[in-house]
Amino acid sequence: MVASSAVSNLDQIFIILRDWVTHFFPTAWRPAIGVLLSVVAIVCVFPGLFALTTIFERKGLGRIQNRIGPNRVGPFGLFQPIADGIKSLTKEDIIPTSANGVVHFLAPVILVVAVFMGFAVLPMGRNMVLVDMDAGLLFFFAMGASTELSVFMAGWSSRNKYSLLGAMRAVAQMISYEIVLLLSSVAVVMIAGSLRPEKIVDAQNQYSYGLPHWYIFTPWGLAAFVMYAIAATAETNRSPFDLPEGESELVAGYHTEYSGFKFALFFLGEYLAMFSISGLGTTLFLGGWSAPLEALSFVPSWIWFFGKVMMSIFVFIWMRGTLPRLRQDQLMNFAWKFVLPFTLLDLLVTAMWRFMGEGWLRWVVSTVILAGTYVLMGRAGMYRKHFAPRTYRYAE
Amino acid sequence: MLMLLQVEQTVSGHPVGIGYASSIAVNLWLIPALPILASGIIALLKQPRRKLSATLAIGSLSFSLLMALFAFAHVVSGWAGGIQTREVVNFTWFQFGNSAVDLGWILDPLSAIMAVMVCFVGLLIFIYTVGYMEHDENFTRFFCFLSLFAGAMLGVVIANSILLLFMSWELVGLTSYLLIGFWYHKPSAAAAAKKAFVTTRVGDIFFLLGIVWLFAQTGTLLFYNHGSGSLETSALQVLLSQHAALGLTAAGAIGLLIFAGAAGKSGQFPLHVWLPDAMEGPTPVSALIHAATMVAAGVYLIARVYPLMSAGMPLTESGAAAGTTTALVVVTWVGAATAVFAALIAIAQNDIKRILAYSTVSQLGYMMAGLGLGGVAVGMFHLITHAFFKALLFLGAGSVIHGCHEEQDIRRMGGLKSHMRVTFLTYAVGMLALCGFPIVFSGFWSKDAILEAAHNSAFIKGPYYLLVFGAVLTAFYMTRQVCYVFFGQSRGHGHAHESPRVMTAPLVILASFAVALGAIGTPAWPWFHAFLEGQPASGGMHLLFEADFLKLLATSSVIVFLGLGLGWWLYGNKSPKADEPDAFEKAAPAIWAGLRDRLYVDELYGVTAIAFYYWWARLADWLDRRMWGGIVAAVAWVFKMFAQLNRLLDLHWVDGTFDKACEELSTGGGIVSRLQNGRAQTYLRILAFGVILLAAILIWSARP
Amino acid sequence: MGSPLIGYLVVAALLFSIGLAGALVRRNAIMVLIGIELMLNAANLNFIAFWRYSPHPEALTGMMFAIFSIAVAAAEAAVGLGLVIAIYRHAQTTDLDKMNRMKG
Amino acid sequence: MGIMFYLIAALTLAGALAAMTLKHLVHAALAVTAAFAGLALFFLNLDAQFAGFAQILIYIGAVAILIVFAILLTRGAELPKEGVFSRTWFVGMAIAAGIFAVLGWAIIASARALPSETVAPAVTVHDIGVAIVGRYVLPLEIVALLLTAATIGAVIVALHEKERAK
Repeated sequence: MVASSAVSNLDQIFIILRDWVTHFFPTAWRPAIGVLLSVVAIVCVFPGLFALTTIFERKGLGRIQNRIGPNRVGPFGLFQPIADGIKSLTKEDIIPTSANGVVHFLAPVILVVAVFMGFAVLPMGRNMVLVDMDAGLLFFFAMGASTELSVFMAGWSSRNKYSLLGAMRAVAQMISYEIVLLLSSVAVVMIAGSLRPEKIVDAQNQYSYGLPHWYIFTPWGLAAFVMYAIAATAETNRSPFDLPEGESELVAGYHTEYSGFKFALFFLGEYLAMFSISGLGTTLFLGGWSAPLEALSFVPSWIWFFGKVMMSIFVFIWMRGTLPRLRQDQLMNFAWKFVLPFTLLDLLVTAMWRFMGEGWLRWVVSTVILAGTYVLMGRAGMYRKHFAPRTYRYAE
Repeated sequence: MLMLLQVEQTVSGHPVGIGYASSIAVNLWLIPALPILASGIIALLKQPRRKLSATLAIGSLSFSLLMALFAFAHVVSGWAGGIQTREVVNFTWFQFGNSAVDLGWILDPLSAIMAVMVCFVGLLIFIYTVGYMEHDENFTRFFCFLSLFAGAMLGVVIANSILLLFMSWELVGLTSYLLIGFWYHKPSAAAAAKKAFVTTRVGDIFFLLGIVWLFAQTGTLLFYNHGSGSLETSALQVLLSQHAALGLTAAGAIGLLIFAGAAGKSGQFPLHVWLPDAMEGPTPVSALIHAATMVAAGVYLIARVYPLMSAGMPLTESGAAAGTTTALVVVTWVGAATAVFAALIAIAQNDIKRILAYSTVSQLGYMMAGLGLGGVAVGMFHLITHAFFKALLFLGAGSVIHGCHEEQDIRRMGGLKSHMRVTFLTYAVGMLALCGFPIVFSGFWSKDAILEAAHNSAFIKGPYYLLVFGAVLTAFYMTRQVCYVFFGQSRGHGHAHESPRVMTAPLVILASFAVALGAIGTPAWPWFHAFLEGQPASGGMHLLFEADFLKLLATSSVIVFLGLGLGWWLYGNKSPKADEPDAFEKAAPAIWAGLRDRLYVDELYGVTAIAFYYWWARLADWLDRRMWGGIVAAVAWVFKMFAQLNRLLDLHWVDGTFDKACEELSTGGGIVSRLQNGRAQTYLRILAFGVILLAAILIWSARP
Repeated sequence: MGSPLIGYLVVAALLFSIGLAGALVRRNAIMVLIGIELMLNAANLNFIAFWRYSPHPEALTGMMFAIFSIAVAAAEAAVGLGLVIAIYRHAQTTDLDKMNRMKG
Repeated sequence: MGIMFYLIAALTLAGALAAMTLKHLVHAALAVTAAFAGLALFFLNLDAQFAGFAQILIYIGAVAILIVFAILLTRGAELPKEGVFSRTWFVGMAIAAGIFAVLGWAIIASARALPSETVAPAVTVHDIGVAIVGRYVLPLEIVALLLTAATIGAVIVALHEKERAK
């Protein structure tokens, strides 16, 4: 354990705590016990955060929509999640007669497990990463890809056309935007030169003139971050990309036929996915656990990480309260004809940035190329929209 | 990307602690790359995307201009700090044997100032083009070519490798061919393009020979490379120690070969014939070729290799020239002769652009003579000032042509002074600058510097008188042209109108530069010369009042006023009829006829070189028809006989056998085709079964 | 059983045989494709296992082969399934026993 | 060869067997996904982290999804009347068994020559990256070309015929 003078005990409090607990055990057991403790911590903290977020979201949406939101259970309605939890646990678990029982049961379990696995590689503070894996980023995306299958399983096993349609939509959308998610992360990988999240954070944890070297503060990084944010929103099926669950068309999408605890698992999985994807975005673009100003480095690193994640969650909620839902063909067109080409261009620009060497020139060149293309592509898209007939090819 | 390759850099001159090429020098390649990239993109656009293509071309060149300005500022700040900047970035393109083909680019005062000039004038011409080509349906193609042209020229400017320079040079040649022949449906344009291409190719052959020779002698293609470049002392020593034919050193001979290439591109006598014909292209092309780019390339080339041209020049103790070299003498004489020769022809031309074309040839002669007599600064100063006022004149001429409904004959114009005020005023500025009107205009100072150098030259006297005579002629023919076009009564058809703002704005900008640029090269503050030679600018107002200078001032003023007066006396306010003979023609019809027919150079080529090739072509044609044709016919007959024999054999012997075999095969195929039951899985099974057999055989045979 | 490699080889051989059997006996074209994917995977398992127990694992040969093979298999699956869909549109069936229009 | 090996082998082989024998196509697809997951675990067990994650990302994330999409688009979810196995299934089984016999024979024949336990190779993602763009750059480019061609080909093949006729 590293505890240099610059790093306060408060910063490393969780590490110290873990080491204190493990030292009661025989040496051979210690690593296993340490990992177990961390897993328990993650499994406790994030569902807790989930409970907090649901109330936060409902209150926030209420505020945006000019109403009060839940205020009956506990002070200011703060105990609402507990009430909801108890309700979910005690409700009858309905399985449709024609449904495929095993698959129907496995789907939410696989979803939640896969999403939880993703947290293993996120550095949540200095020295606070569960598994410091060399191919951590790849692991994260591999786990993210596995959730698609569980969504399909849920939709298909319900034997309900709304569920199936919702699942197909969700899978098509997730595959489309997963490419963007990956490619925008590749830009960061190219500059940081590693797939290890720890190292990516370290590369950003530097300051000049007291300002951080976060990747979002570079032209290519900003572009990649915007693309990442769009893809992340679509990947987590959040508004304005929440068509798979569009209640006005599909009742509730792939989890229409779920109730009780399994439904709660889906709900949990969805929010956990939001946390993990925000955490990855924070790691890749927002400097992970590093402080936004050098002067603020004394604040414990995990506070910064969770602060940034919660800020992203707030933006998710804000967007949900503000933007209307897209149509399926718009969604697909947007992914394949705007976001993906732009991300590819951003990769090219990143490569240029990498090889142009230090100096102001690369700032100018990459800004001009990215901004110019953005404007041109936007214009071209608008131009097409005026003349091209509306098609529903992807919506069939 | 190129930047991955080995990058070297130096700052020569004063040893200052700068061991790396500045970021601007490292990224200098962007200056030519952007317009070329833009042209590539434009080439992919469809015809109706006019706005986009113009935006791309102008945007990329503006960006290049911005970078060129930064580079220039970098060099100037170095110069102000007493450093003569010479930053080079070199890399190896490929290797063969022990030799490497190196490319690279250079940032020094010469390339910086030239890049700024090319970008700036080019940009103004691009903007002007938007107005001029407004109604042309091939607008996008035109911008594609223009952009490529600008990029290629910028490549010539920043090249630090003679090979890279040559590649860009040829690219310039290609694009000029494309641009001159832009209206290829006009037979004259197509012919002019071909002529330009072929004539410059004559010079380029010599240029290429020079390159190969230089590479063979020095083993490097780079100009500057930490002392091992071909223009640096050690290489020059090698070149001087080698002797070529006719008492020349290798340096001199290579210099002359390179000059031949420059002469072709810059339209020096006797390779000037293509330049006036190039007026068939659209006017912005004429301006681009004649002012900023192509013809300047030749002069720039000589300035770039000046160390080679002047190698072996005897020097006095103080470093001043105490003699000259054969190469420079040739440059001087060719330049001076071209100056007078072209000016003479210009007198008797009636096409507004053709007059300017001959004037350009003449001015290029001045530049060459300036390089030969006074060194890089003198020639380059005239190149820069000339670029501005000649671009101004061409764009003005374009504006006149545009305003007179595509009329180019000056006898059918007249009286435009009142119809086209802006054009007239700016054109007058350009004309006075070209004539070298004293004190106010930049042309005076730059031409004066050349005359001064010629006058002071202790070694060759003849060119001075030629150049003075040329100056008189220049003032004369320009006065004639302006009188015809702008004064007197209108002789044209239709009503002349002023051009749109997008065309006049560049004129005004160029006109202001045609006046202002003189300020950087006056004896009182010879900033330009000092900057190019890397010395601090020394001077003062008192130099303007020294006897020597005043004497020269008086001489050149007299020359100019003589020419202007003569012109006004013959043509001023006469307003002759369109079909009336010229005033000069009335005075001396025999001389006039000679001048009008361009001193019969084209005809001379027609009866000599072209006739020679024609004769050879006839011979080849005859050989083809009679000799080779006969042989081919004989061979064909032999084979035909064989074929007859073959046919007999086929019919009676082969076919019978074959038919029988085919029947057998068809029966067999019927049996085998049952295996082909069309099921993929059956095929897969057979395949797998084959694998089992093969594997079994393999393992069995590999038993220990 | 001296070498740890043998277990992997046996598993890979079994996997390959299962895949082949599936590809040979199933009627549905998609199932045939799945069988082929299984065969490819069995080969990958062999590559990785041989790489792991080779005297020079740092040469990465087997690993690279497996990685490239995974990439190619993805392309193969996309094209193969695209073909199946196209055939289905044309013939309204994915039954290989009925697809014998190419017979000789 | 520990307990892990047998567990993973059981998962993989059971998944593969189920995939090849289950009547319902979607079930088969899900079973083959289990087999893919087992293989990924095998790769991880063999210290090939990168290949293992790539296996999950590509096979579970893409190929399995592709297969279920294809099944749903071709109405493969409906059971055929004629049965799922080919009429001449015994021939196929025999050949598959033959292949297994040959492979087994090969393994047994070479069992003595196989290497024994070695230390886990320390290969980082960085090494793989360097190898891909260094020694294996040509295969990389070829695979890139292949993937591009396959993408375009798949799109063209799956396009509606009436649109192509247009």
